[in-house]
Amino acid sequence: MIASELIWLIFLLPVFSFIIVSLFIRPSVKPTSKIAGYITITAISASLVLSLWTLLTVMAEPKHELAVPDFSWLTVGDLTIRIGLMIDSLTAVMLVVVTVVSLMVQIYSQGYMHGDPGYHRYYAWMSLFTASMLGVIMANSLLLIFFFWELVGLCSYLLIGFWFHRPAAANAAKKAFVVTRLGDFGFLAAILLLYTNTGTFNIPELHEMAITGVLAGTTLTWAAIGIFAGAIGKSAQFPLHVWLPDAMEGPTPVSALIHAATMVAAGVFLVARTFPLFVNSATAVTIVAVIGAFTAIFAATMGLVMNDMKRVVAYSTISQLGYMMLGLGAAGLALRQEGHVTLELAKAAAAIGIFHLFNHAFFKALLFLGAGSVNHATNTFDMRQMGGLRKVMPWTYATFVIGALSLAGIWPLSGFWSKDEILAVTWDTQRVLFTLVMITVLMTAFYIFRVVFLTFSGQYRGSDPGSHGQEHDHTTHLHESSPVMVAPMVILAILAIISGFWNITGSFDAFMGHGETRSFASGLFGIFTHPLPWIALLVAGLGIFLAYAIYGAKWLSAERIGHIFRPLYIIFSRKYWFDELYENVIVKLILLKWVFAALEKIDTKVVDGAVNGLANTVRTIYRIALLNGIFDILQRVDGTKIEKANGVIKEPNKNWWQVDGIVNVMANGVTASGEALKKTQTGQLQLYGLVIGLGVVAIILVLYFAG
Amino acid sequence: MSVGLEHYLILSAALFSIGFYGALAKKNAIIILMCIELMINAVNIAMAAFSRYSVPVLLTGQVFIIFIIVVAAAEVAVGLAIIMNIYRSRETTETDKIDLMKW
Amino acid sequence: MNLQLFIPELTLAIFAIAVILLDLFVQRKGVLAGVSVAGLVISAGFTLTMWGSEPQTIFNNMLAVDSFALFFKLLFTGIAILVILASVDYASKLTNLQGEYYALVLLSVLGMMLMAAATELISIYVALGLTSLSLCALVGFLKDSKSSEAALKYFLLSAMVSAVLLFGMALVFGVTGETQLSKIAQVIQAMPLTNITDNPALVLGVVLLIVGFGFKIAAVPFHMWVPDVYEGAPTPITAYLSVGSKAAGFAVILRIFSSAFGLPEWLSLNWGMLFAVLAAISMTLGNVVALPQTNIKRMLGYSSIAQAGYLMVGLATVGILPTADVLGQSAILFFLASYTVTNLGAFIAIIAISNKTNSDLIQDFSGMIRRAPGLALALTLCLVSLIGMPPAAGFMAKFYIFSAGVHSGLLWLVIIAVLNSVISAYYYLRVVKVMWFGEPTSTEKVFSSGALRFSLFITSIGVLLLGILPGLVMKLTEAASKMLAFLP
Amino acid sequence: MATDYIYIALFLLAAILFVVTTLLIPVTLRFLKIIPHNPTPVKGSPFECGVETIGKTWVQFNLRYYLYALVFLIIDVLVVFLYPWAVNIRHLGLTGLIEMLILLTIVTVGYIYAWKKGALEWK
Repeated sequence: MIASELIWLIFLLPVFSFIIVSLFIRPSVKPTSKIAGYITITAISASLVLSLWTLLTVMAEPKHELAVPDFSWLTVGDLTIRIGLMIDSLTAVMLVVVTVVSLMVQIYSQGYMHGDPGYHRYYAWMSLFTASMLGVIMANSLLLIFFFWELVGLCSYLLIGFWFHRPAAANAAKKAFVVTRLGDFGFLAAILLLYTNTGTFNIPELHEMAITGVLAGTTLTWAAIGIFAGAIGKSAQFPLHVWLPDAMEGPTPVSALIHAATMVAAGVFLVARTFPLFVNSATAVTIVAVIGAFTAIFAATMGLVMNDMKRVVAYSTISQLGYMMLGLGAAGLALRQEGHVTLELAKAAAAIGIFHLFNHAFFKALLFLGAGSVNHATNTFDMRQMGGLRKVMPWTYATFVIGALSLAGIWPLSGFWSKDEILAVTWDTQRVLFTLVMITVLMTAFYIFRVVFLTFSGQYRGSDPGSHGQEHDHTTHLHESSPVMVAPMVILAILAIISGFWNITGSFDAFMGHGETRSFASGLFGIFTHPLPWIALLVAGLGIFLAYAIYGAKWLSAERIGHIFRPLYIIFSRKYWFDELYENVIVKLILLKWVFAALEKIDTKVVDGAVNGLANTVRTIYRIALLNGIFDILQRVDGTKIEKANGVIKEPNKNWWQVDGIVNVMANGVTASGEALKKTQTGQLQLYGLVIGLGVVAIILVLYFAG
Repeated sequence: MSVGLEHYLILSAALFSIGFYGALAKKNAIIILMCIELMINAVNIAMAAFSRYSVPVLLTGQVFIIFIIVVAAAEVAVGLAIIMNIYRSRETTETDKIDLMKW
Repeated sequence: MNLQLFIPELTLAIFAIAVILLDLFVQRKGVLAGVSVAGLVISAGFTLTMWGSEPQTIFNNMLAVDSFALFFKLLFTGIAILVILASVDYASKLTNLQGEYYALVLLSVLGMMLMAAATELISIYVALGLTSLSLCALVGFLKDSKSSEAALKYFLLSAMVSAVLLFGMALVFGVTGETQLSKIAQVIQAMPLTNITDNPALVLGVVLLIVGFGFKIAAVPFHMWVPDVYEGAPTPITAYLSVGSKAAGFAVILRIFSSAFGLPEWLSLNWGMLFAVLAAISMTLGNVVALPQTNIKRMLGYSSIAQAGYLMVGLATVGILPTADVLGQSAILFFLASYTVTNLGAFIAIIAISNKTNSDLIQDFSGMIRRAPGLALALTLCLVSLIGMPPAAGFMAKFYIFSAGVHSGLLWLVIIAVLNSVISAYYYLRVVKVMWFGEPTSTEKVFSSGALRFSLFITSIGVLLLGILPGLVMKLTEAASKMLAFLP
Repeated sequence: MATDYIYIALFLLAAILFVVTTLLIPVTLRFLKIIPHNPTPVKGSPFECGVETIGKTWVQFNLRYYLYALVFLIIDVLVVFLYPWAVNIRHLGLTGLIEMLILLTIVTVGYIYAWKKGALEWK
């Protein structure tokens, strides 16, 4: 039995380490000392112990829930906001995942970040991130979750842009921040919607209402969709997936912790957390399932062709997150087919997706750390510059292969078990999606082993790696990484093997709330009484074999194949022209039309009508002003003027506008109209007076005709 | 027919509008200042008339007017100072030439 | 009538005169700042002693001494102290005019205090005059061409608007025959009116009042002066304008509209909706035009227009909710408090930086995180708070005022507001990006005086405190807003 | 009532007639050749208007005048308050006197200030 104060401590310890490192260590100690790392590691390992303790306690509980006394944070008129923790099986599992991976990454970083000028800053942000991630997991009210949700986004912004002297990093940071904020907007809207309809932010209460049908119909659907929008942003699902690959500009441990194991999984967690809201709306669940499945295959295709080791893993992350979403959605559909939805069942339905999250966290973090370790030796992520590293870095090779096998879903590694469950439930509910993800299984096995063979087998193709590093300025020669980096990888590898066993006996499902248990042996082998696992294994094996045939044994030449599938290859490698699409087409078509129309209207109706009779000078000024405005828009829209438009920032400025995707559409549109309106501020005192006068007249007219 | 409240109000409204127009149409800062004074005095007329017609026994309106006059005087003082200032730095008081800051 | 209720104002007046006289006879001008800060602290102390006592009125019902007024008096004295601390470096440049500078600041604070306390049209007008005249003088204080141009614009426009305001007052007085806000309320509620078109004179008067104070709070379409004046004025004064006169304007609006025009329904609903529309326009225009700005003072000018828009959401709520429900008022007060600390902090950081770089262009803030980590960090915090991101004060303020809006059924407005705060993230973050990721224009560090760093520290603490423990201040604001129900 | 306006109308009429006739007389005389017509520059020049103006007719006033105007204005406004106070000084009694003294001190401070700052010097 664990005391509630200790549970609070889980979240508070990283906060303390953040405060200590940022306020006291960073100004005083010079970046070569490792003190900051030790502080952070101690704090996080302490909270890891506490989280394990919590997990055990929760397991012991009959209803797998822990009541933690909450307290009122502030009272606004009739609304009281209470801060409290929600400790159930979901939280407990996530706690363990986050603290374990975070601890591993922190230890690894001791080696990886050593000697970096921003060493202390790195650990400060890392602690802050861990703290806020734990906050997201443990919060019991949507508002609080949003609070930490934003903090998590902020940390990821700061950590992606950690090497801000690289414009690419700076822009990736910006892009990630803004794109995810688009999703967050939906999330916030959903929160407000729920609050206006129910008057509460408290999640358990919302669950009750959703299940009992107090909250239903379009409101529920829209709320669910809004929440899912937030999840899409954070978990880089289909329309908003553009930021995650660029986010790889950050330090590799950051990618491992934030953009593989925890933060991107927060989207999945959010959906799981609010799952009772989803299951009661067919639309919502279907959307989740479809988006998930589509993202899975969509990202996998792009993963096939990337030459940057880290980006392949990044795309595989997106695709795996798609799996989790699919798992959730399909489980929800299955639940709906059975009918009779209870709160326990609804919560338990999330088990499948969460189980995959649980396993994925370990092997994906492992893969990233492996990539980092390779980069540490070769100073590059470009796989065309690698090869033959198996002999040089055996540990990295072994662990990486384990991770790859687990990702490919090979029996009996962890990836196999969770993926199998997802496939099974999809098979029961949605055959179309099932075929999609089956294809994805093939691609997954192929691209990850393409990485393995390109990197570790054959001959070393890289130039003399003594040149200046991509991430590290100190020169290196090919070598196995230091033990401090290898140890975490080994631990993660072990986890990647065994973490799947938890549910062999069905105890994970049982722990999540519902499911019958079976004996270990029957679970381990009895699974092959169904045809599905066979198919899955065969497909995965085929993928690995193809990879071996092409990149390992070179029976087939990659060039020839690439030639045969040239169109596909181009499409994939250009990422379906998504960024270009976002940038040009939408801007040109939509923007041009409406901004133009709007400005015309202003010019003719308001200005002429009002200014007539009064001082002519004013009118001409205003006219010129608006014409300039429209002119600006024309130039801006075909991009010829963007640099000048904000000569604000000298060098980075250009890049700030190349944040592509939806951002550009909005930003350009708004700035364009801003430029236009700006011109109405002519500095002519009397125009200002005139506007006041017109304002009065307008108000009176409105009052009389509308009021 | 007798001269009633509305006559005063019409007068004050007319003066007010004239002042406002002048304030917007004239270019010389000092003339604009005068126009503003005109607006304020139009208000004074209205005040006096209201006070006389709606609360004959009290002097509220008149007292109000006294304060308005005082504040207006102070306003003129500050205004003239500022205009002198800008004349010193720009050698002009034409408001349409005073647009260093815009956009 | 007992004068000791008037002591805070008296203290300020005496100290202002004392500063002027000292300036004539003392050679070491550094003393003056100390004296004026002392005066402000003393009067704030007197104000504190009155907190929690029964609401009373002095000068036969011309001024009210209730916790609403006291709240604002504390706010204003706090603002002035910070502004003076921030001006110390700045004022030392203008050697022989420091006395006037500090005296004018004190006088304008006095005016604002009176504005917050006034419950009667005449005193409101006089207080307004005092405030805006001393502010005009301060805006034109540098005497260079930019500053004096700003002063001219501010002066002529505010004079124009004050004439309009007077006309409105005249109309209201004419229709009701009263200048007491409470009496006006009684008369209006006694009138057999059901519709806005029944008494055009009254409605016109109300509209003109809205114009007059809309100018003070920089609401579109009475906002055009803001960017120019903000750009031209001495930076401490810009900071002062952006928080002080805005807060004062809202104080008077709240006082007038929730006591004099709070009822009947047909009136309050209409001005409520009017404010709602103005709010939507203001926040949109402010945010959109702020995007392409290159001068940070100008950008903050537009952003303050946008913030006025958010604040007016609260005013709309005040109009729509029943008078007993003071959610809107309290939300506005809280927003004002947090906006004050945030914006002051931002401006103080800017003062510190541009004292060194002699430039307000955003591009010259490039790489500040390496030249002045403390300043850049504080400025980042303030900008984050302006965006309205947790854990800064801005988030709670926006959340509070938006929830008030939702509570009064203005969902459309709140949605517009949220969209706007998404837009606003761009231009605020642009500055952050330049400071953190830009290449520094020069390598030399930026140092600032102790007074500046102290005031910056205070504001940053305030931002965090209001963001993390808003409950403390919200109690005050609710207590203060309850007073608006009390009519002398 | 209307009769009052008739008087006004009559006055108006008379005034207009006067102006028109005075304008017409010389014209008619010229028309009847009663007065000769041989203009000379001397005749053309402004009649009985002192010396002819030299330089621009539009003279700008010296800025200093404005300065005096300011000081005068401020102190002059005092009267607005002094007068009503003086009218019923008895009724206002001691407090009124004190308040007026406060006002006077403030104005005096302003005067001293202007003096010390040399606003009254003609520099």
